[in-house]
Amino acid sequence: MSLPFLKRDLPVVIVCVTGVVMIIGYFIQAPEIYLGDILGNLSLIASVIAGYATILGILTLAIVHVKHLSKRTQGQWMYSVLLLALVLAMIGVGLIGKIGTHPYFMWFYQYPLVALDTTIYSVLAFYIASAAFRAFKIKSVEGLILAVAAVFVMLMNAPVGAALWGGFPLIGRWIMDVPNGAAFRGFIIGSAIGAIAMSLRVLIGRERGILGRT
Amino acid sequence: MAISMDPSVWIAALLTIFAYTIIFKDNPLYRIAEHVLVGLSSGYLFIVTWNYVYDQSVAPFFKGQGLLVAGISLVLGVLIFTKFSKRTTWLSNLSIAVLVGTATGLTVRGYLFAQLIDQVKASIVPVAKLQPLDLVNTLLSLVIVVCTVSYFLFSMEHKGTVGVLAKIGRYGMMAAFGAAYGGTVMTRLTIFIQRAQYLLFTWLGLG
Amino acid sequence: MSGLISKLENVDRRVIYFVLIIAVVAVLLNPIGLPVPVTTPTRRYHDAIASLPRGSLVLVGIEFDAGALPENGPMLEATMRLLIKSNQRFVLASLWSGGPAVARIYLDKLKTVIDSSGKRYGEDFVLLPYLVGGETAAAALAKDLKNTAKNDYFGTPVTDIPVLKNVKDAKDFSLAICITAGTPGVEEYLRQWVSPYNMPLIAGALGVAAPTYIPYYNSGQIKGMLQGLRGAAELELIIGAPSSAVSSMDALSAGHLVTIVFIVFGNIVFLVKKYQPKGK
Amino acid sequence: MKGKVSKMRSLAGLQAIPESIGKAAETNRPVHYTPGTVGFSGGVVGYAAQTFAGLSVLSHVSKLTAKYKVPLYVTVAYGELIPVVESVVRESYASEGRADAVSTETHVLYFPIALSNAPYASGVLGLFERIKPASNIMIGGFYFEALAISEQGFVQGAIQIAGTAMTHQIAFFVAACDYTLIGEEIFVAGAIVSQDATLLGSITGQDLLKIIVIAMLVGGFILQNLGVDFLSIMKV
Repeated sequence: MSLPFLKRDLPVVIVCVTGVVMIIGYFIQAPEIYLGDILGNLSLIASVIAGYATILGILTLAIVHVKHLSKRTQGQWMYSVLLLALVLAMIGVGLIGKIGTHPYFMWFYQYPLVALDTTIYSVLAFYIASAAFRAFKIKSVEGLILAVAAVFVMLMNAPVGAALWGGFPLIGRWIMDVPNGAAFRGFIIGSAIGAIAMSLRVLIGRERGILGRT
Repeated sequence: MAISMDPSVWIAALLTIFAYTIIFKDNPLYRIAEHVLVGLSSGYLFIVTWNYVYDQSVAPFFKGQGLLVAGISLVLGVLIFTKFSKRTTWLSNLSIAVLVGTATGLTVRGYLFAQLIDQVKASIVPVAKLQPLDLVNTLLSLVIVVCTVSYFLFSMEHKGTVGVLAKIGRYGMMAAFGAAYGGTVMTRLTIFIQRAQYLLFTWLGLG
Repeated sequence: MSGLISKLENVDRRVIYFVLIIAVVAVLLNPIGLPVPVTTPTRRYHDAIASLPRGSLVLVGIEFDAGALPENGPMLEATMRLLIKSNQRFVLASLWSGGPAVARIYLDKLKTVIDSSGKRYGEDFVLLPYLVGGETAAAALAKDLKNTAKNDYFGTPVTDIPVLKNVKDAKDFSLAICITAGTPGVEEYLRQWVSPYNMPLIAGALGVAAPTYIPYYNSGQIKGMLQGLRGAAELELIIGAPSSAVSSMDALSAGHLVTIVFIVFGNIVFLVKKYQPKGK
Repeated sequence: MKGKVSKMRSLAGLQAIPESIGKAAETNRPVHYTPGTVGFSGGVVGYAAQTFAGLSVLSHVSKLTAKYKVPLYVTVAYGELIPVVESVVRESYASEGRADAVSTETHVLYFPIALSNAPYASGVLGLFERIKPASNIMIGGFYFEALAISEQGFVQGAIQIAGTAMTHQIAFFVAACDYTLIGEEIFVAGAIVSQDATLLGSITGQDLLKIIVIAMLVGGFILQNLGVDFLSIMKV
């Protein structure tokens, strides 16, 4: 086998074979063929590869910050020190005893990590208000529909809606059930067809970019 | 109640405030919060991931069980790191190919059945026993589903009949997006309220 | 005049943030106590549990972790209270690595309720360990529970646990409950429990996800649903145990009102500007 | 089929990409791109196709940034995307004859997803404050960071083009971005910009399938209500 074959075509062949096995395995459920085992193992191998890739990612991140540190990038390097120190601290306490069970590890998880994680999440409470202020201007029929649907559903969700007028929850519920339910159904059908077609193009090696080829 | 004396609560509370400052402007406090979050998360992720890959691809060699699968996983896993050298980087493509192939197979399965076929089936409703209002809603839903699917026709311009259907489909989607937006406000506020309760009650001891 | 209007139209987003903070904090410190009417999906969620014959076996899927505690946690708490109150037996299972830890938080919190009801761990309910593998694990659990989870969370072999004695597969359950923050969650249960075994399913969904589950609710694949913290508050009220969800409701109303007021305000300014006579 | 390229309906979001990168070149500010936060496997069954869509548009975007000599920042949330994105970018720059610019003008940054997507979101929020992108393009599967990043992009004054098939998130892109690719549109975007006859042919195939689905919806509904048990025919 020539090197160009290995470099360019072997990955495509691997994609095709593993993909086809995964799909066929779903349709053929005969115990005598043992596809079940192959499927399970293939998923397992893929998840382990993804695991190693995660470690690669963390390594890449660390390299970026080590570079900042060695170049003393202005306005950044001291934050890089903080970051690298915490990565090492977390890994250090994580490796003590049975992996990931040490009280210090749990403390890092429970206090700083969960606090920051949920705070970043909750920042959306602000962004959702400012984006609504900007986006729900009734500039067109579409804008009107968007804004009206949003307001009625908000007034359905918040107890204050029913307190203001009993009709809010009823109309909000109708919007949820009928236009929302139906349009998302159409949206899902379209996306499913698109995703399946995209996947088939990947399987036959026609889709650019996936294996880094343009 | 009085202000908390627990240093852990203080750290969590201060980091919470640091992180919130991003909504006003970038500043050193947010940068601290950001780097603490990314740093701790990376460390946490490393530990959780290492635990998993060790169990699946290294430990079997000590136990002498499942060597084939573990061996393949280990080799393909380690190949990922060849991307650091320009000459060997093509090797990492082999591992990626296994990931892509498996994911593609799962995608076809997942979308074909759970999404496509089930959603079509759910639109076909017997109407004989429905109340008049439900009948109207059922028919309206069918119309919106059909119009939304027509919106996604790409090989024809949205003109004539297709244009009208696509327009209705777009209106339907705008109602859906508005509803989804409005429905999300609750979840976002909930988490903010929970953080506010932490600051007001757990930390400052008010109320 | 027009200068003022453009200023209002481009009001600094930070003003919005500031008003939102003030409104929520003020109401948290001084609750109003607005009524919370019960909606049909919540009522049906409640009825699905309460109408089971006593002693039925129920699967409770805890498909979320610490990040979703503010919203999913109160749902789980109220659901467990209801299961205990209506004398059902239940199995707590999780496809999320953080799920069992969450379950323990609530088992501890409800300890006095459980003890006073005379329910016993192992005899009336059990906690399974984290089941690795997402959808595959959901399928395996439905097909052969005892081979999928060989031990309970505390390491006791499942064959020694009385509540699981006669359990073989999904057919031995009367109801499945999925309280979820995403995937794996409702869709996995639909594919692996509802479609193959015709299992009645009820769900607790984040407010953000609830709209996307509406098609399943309408088609009857989901029998009842708690939608966001509001749904949890309604359930707390039906079973007469108001707790954290109910106490957040006023702040939730205040936050929604601020958002709506800004949308309306933005439109008024926009329309005034549009129809303002041009020129000086 | 060869030679005859099917004509496709134009997508405003796609047409805006060159314009927004052009603006970045004029104002001397960078472009930010993300292929979403679901990865290949780290996400969930079925979402990988959205990452494929993101990568296929990336190949178009990176050719443009190479051509206009605009710095490109690509942020990813899964390790397995690092080698893939790097090689897409490398090949795009090579095809524009600017292979030497890859190491100076392009940056592939990884921010982890651990307990939730918050570390990724916070990383990108911070990055935006520092690089002030003129163009922010996001195509793929997204979670809550969809709104966080696009609101931050708005504050920084970026032209924003975003697309996803995630039912939970598309509404935020519609509200906060200048141009959106809705649902299935992301899966055809790469094919349309490539103008490759085979890929365009497959879009025509998608359309055919949709017409069949519409026929099944309407026909099935009528048949079912005329007493023919269409639903049981559909049981597979």
